[in-house]
Amino acid sequence: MSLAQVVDGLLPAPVPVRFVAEDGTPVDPPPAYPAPPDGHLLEGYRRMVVGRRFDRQATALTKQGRLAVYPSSRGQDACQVAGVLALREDDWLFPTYRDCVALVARGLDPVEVLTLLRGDWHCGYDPVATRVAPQCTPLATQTIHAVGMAEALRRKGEDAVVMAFIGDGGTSEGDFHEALNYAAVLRSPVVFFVQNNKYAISVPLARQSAAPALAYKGVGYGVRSEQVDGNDLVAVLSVLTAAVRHAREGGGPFLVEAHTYRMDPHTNADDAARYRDSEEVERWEAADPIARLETYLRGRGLLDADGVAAAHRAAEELAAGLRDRMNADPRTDPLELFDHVFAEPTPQLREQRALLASELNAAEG
Amino acid sequence: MSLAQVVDGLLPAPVPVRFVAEDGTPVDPPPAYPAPPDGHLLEGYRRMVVGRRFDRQATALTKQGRLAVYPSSRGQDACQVAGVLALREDDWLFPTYRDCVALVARGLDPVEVLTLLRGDWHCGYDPVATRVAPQCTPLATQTIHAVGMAEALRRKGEDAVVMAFIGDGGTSEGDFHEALNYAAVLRSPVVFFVQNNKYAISVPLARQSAAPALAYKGVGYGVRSEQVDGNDLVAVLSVLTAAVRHAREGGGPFLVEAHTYRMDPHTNADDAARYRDSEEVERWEAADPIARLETYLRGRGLLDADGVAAAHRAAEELAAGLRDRMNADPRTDPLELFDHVFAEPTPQLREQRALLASELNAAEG
Amino acid sequence: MTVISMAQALNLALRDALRDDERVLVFGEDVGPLGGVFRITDGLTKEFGEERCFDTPLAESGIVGLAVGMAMGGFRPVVEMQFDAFAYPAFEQIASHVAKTRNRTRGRLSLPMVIRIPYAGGIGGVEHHCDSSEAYYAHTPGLKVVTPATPDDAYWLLRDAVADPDPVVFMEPKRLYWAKDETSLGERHAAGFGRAAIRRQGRDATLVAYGPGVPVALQAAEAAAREGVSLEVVDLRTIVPFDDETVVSSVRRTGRCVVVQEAQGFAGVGAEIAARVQERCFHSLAAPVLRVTGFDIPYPPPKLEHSHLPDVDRVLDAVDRLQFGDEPDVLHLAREAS
Amino acid sequence: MTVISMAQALNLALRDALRDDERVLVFGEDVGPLGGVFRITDGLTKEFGEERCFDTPLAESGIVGLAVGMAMGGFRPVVEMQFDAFAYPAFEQIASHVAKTRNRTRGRLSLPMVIRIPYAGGIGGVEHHCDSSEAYYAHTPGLKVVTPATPDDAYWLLRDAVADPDPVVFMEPKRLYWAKDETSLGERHAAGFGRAAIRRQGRDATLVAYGPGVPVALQAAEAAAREGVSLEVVDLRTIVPFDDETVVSSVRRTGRCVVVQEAQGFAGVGAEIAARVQERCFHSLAAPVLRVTGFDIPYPPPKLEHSHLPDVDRVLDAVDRLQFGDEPDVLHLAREAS
Ligand SMILES: Cc1ncc(C[n+]2csc(CCOP(=O)(O)OP(=O)(O)O)c2C)c(N)n1
Ligand SMILES: Cc1ncc(C[n+]2csc(CCOP(=O)(O)OP(=O)(O)O)c2C)c(N)n1
Ligand SMILES: [Mg+2]
Ligand SMILES: [Mg+2]
Repeated sequence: MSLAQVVDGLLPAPVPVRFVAEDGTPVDPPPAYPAPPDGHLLEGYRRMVVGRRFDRQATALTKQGRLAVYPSSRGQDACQVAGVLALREDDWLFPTYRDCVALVARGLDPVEVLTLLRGDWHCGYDPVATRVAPQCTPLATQTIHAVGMAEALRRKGEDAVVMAFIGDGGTSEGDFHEALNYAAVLRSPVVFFVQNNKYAISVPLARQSAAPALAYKGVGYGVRSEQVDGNDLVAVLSVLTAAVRHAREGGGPFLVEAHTYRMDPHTNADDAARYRDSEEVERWEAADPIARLETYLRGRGLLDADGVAAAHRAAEELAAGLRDRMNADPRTDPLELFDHVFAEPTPQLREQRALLASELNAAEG
Repeated sequence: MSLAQVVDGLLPAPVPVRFVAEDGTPVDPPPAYPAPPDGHLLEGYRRMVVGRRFDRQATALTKQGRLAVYPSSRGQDACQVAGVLALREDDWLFPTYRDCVALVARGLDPVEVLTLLRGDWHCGYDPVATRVAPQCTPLATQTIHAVGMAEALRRKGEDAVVMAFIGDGGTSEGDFHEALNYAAVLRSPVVFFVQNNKYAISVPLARQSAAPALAYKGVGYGVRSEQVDGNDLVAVLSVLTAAVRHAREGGGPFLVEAHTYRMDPHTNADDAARYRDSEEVERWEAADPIARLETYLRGRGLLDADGVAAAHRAAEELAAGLRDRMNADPRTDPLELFDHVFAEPTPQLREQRALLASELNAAEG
Repeated sequence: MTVISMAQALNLALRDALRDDERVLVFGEDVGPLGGVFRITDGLTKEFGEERCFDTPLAESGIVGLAVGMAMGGFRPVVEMQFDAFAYPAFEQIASHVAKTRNRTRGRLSLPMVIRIPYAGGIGGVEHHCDSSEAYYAHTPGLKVVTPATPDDAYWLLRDAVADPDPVVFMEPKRLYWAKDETSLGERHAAGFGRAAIRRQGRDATLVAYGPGVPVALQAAEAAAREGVSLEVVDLRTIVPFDDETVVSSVRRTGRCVVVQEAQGFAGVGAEIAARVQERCFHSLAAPVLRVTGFDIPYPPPKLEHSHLPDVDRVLDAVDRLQFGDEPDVLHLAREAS
Repeated sequence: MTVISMAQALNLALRDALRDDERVLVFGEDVGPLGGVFRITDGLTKEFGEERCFDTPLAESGIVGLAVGMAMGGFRPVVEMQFDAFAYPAFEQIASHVAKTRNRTRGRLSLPMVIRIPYAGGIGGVEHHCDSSEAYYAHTPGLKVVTPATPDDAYWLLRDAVADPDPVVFMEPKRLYWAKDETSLGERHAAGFGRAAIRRQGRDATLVAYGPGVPVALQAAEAAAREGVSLEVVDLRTIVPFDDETVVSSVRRTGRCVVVQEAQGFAGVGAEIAARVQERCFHSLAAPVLRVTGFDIPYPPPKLEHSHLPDVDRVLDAVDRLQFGDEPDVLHLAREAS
């Protein structure tokens, strides 16, 4: 194969892959990627509806002081859901703080997902049982862990794949570069999924990168890359499915950039009015991924009013259960602070634990 | 301009730019880049001959215990010399430990260049007077300093440009990624010059990167890129000159990868036999940049035996002077260790200086 | 006399520094239009323009490395690390270049730059947002390390840091950002750069603290006073350079010392303080120098941080252990004499 | 009894670890065919193959981050940082993930991994190749920090580190790589992981040292003995966990203590040792705990390092300042009593 062909094989499509137009009509002709089965699309719709409701509930919980902070992914729903639908149960996911909805869509207990943000512990779920790494805050650091896990799986002979989520801002960190390069040199079965939601807190993409698109970073590592309309679940799911298959079949890593938008502020604590105008946000309302998929599925006769109602019922159920459980104060034990520093506490930690224990006893009695 | 055109404008040529074939005959047709003026080529030849001699002398000085260590750049002579010939006196250079020959070619005092490796101080020359940053050991860290300096020059209204040298291995460090991205977003007047000498100590390029070529990293940042035959001084000089002009005229950063080869071990302390066979090294002898340019210049009637002899006389002169000066033990003052930590030593440093002073006095008297 | 918060004082200091010296630049993550996540740079881009205060791409090693290059080029960058733990990616740039460039070049290249780091906890922040990282920098030769405890010091120490010919790591105790205090920014504060301040005079023991530990020490002294114990409180203000003179003369007077530090204790700044004090005041000490510090654990989740943070009770417990009225144990000296 | 160097002992330890546990992997820069720049991994790729011992691309954050991921996946990576200062790019991975993952996940994810770091100077290395960085790691909760001073300890401590369920930063004193000593690798060494060793018994004062400071302390004790001064030498072996028991009981016996540390002194491990000792042995101390450390300067160029490194004379000078025969100054206690 000529070098020119190699390069072409690595570069993304010049325009983001899209199956469904903003108005919900199918794009004609459809992209070369195989369309996901209808069942997947319906499942994707349901999980987006439920995820959106979870997201709104979590934001509400911050107002009631039940969460220390919450970073909403409203508007990125298609990415959140497609990201996990593209994976098998035995595949690993390396999410960021932004990706709570993805974890709920993966089936994790919503309360355990929110433990970090409620503040009773750091990671609330079992990463080994769920095959979901702790939500990562130090930007881009999780991408190299994902490569390590992919190498571990490969060496153990498992045909599982790893997917690492990262934001547009995170791609500027050195660790993202090192992760792409390691994955390429080791040919690790890992998919890097960039949710380009146009902002890193207040910093717009134009101040983050001068690249034609973030997906053009792949070629510089020999990593196959693609860019996709991140608000078109059909497109995100089909491209990620292809990327995961590529990785699973030994083709090495794959970089996917999804063009989407963060509808809410960075977190409930952020004041987005300081850096973007409401017109911009309204324009993106028109591109809402859930409305788009609903129109598309109805147009294809795959979804009707009952199906929509059922999805919303499921969403309300989850929200109600979450509300109730989050209203109870979590049980915490200060002495647990010493239990997990090491498998066996050092003599120094035992002394410090004893000091705290005596304080607690004194306080009680 | 269409995105496809933008991308094409950023990508390097699929094969390295070359003006002169290994046998010293001109490539026909010549590349699109303007050929450097003959005077520059002759100057380049002279400086390569002198630089090569300096390099051999420095290696000899390690055997005599006059240098703690020396990393030879033999084989990379064309890159070392073209890198500085492409710059104006008021342009800044950010070199690595590998680039002593470039500094000598830039006109720095060879003894001051070797101070770091002799070990009487860290940086021996005046970075401000020479506009050459201290030779940098922590890999890739200098590339982001170069961007900062480029921004400083731009803001001060100087039309000076900055060139940062880096090796193939260094491109794997996160700082290289951050530097390319910063330069692209800020449109800084900086040229990143990668001397791909095929090895990072013992690690061959194939284990360092899976990219079609390192020059393909540029597009992912929106940085214009080119690759060149690093043993063809005509090609390296013409491409770097174009890159420097691009940066000087406000076009933003430029990434140039030169394909060359490190003929000697990583340093005199290295044992290259452990990781590469002599056949490979011999194959590269045939690509020697000095012999190639000499044949080319003779073929074009620009250089004759006298010119060659003159260059070698200059080289011997420099070597002789260097030998003599390096045979004298350098003057060092232990108390100077406290003089440059801060502009004003802290009380603690004054105490520690006094302690050492008293020890030194006791030792003397 | 005006009453302002530390956050306002820092913002004012940056504003005045930008106004007084055109070589001063402010950059980092979200410091532009947003004004920083703590609003310390609020309004600076508006007032001084994009060229003087701007957002960088998201990369801390890049931010610090860019500042190094610009300082080499004659500017005086003041960069913000968004949170303590997010300065770690810049550690190589800080330890290998920021701290060493002047020395490396025999003073020909100096790096007058300030790295602002909001640090420590007590604000209910999630992991990575509450680290006490001052010791990493204080242990690195070539860095000055400063941490204010009052709005007045925040203003003047930051002005001093920006004016300093050498790099300064400026540690800002997050939880004191909103603490308001009387300030007279017009007149220069008494204590200069490198000098500690005696925040409260006392006879019976000296509490040595800095940054977030200072209000805790002052509250403890207040409470002790009610019990008739008179505690002196020393606020270091600058960790490097260290003001031995003020600390030592206080402990020589009181004969007892407790160090208060929020950071995990092991090999922290408090260890250095205790080591220095006993080296210099041994014969004045009636009891060992005790330390009240955070535990040697990763910073706790928000709901548990109160159990970790040194508080008034822990400081008072330590003071109680200073053996007031005890005779020192001289048995072993007797043994030795015989 | 065989006589081998520390470098050989480390190589043997890695070889035996790779042989005994297939989850063990060795990777880093130039650790493959080259065998590492110090040859500590010599022959491992040849014997165990590419999959068990391999070269990575040149990026330290990547090396440590890869190890984190592989440890999450059930492996036991042993990674090499080529030199002390070249571990700094990995600082965020080490401080924010290696040290915190077990705690973050309530023990569900543990990271049994070893980060080997050749450190400290005395080998005529140029800048960035001789940093003493142990305090950065020792101050970070969640990391065990180990540093051997003999070939025997190098072998057993590394075996222990690889077998440990938690991450260990394994600091290798470069200048001791080639120091040979009698070893009996067959039988388990006496002292276990976390225990200090008394290298030499003495009555008059205790020298506490670790890593590169240990031979200096032993030579000083040797010299002092000729003057009739009997010095005990304690080798910490593991900095975290810290063996208070051994250190404290020695100082309580001798009544005097000098800490020997090559690193710059300010807020170093020696400060922690001095602080702990005076906290626990105050009434047994006839003189302050003194520290003999490197200066608070960037590591010197090769031709000047001898002026910086703590040597026998500096240790003996400190011992002389331990006020032998002096009566302790109890004046101020008298003052207070009255
Ligand atoms: C290393 C590091 N630096 C800074 C931060 C602070 N921070 C948290 S989120 C964020 C913006 C991230 O933007 P992006 O990667 O686009 O993800 P998004 O929040 O948009 O999903 C920043 C700067 C961090 N978490 N980690
Ligand atoms: C951050 C960092 N890590 C490791 C090293 C040790 N080291 C010195 S040179 C070198 C290889 C560099 O290879 P390359 O970038 O190709 O440059 P070359 O030596 O071939 O000119 C390594 C690993 C270093 N100097 N800095
Ligand atoms: Mg974003
Ligand atoms: Mg190379």
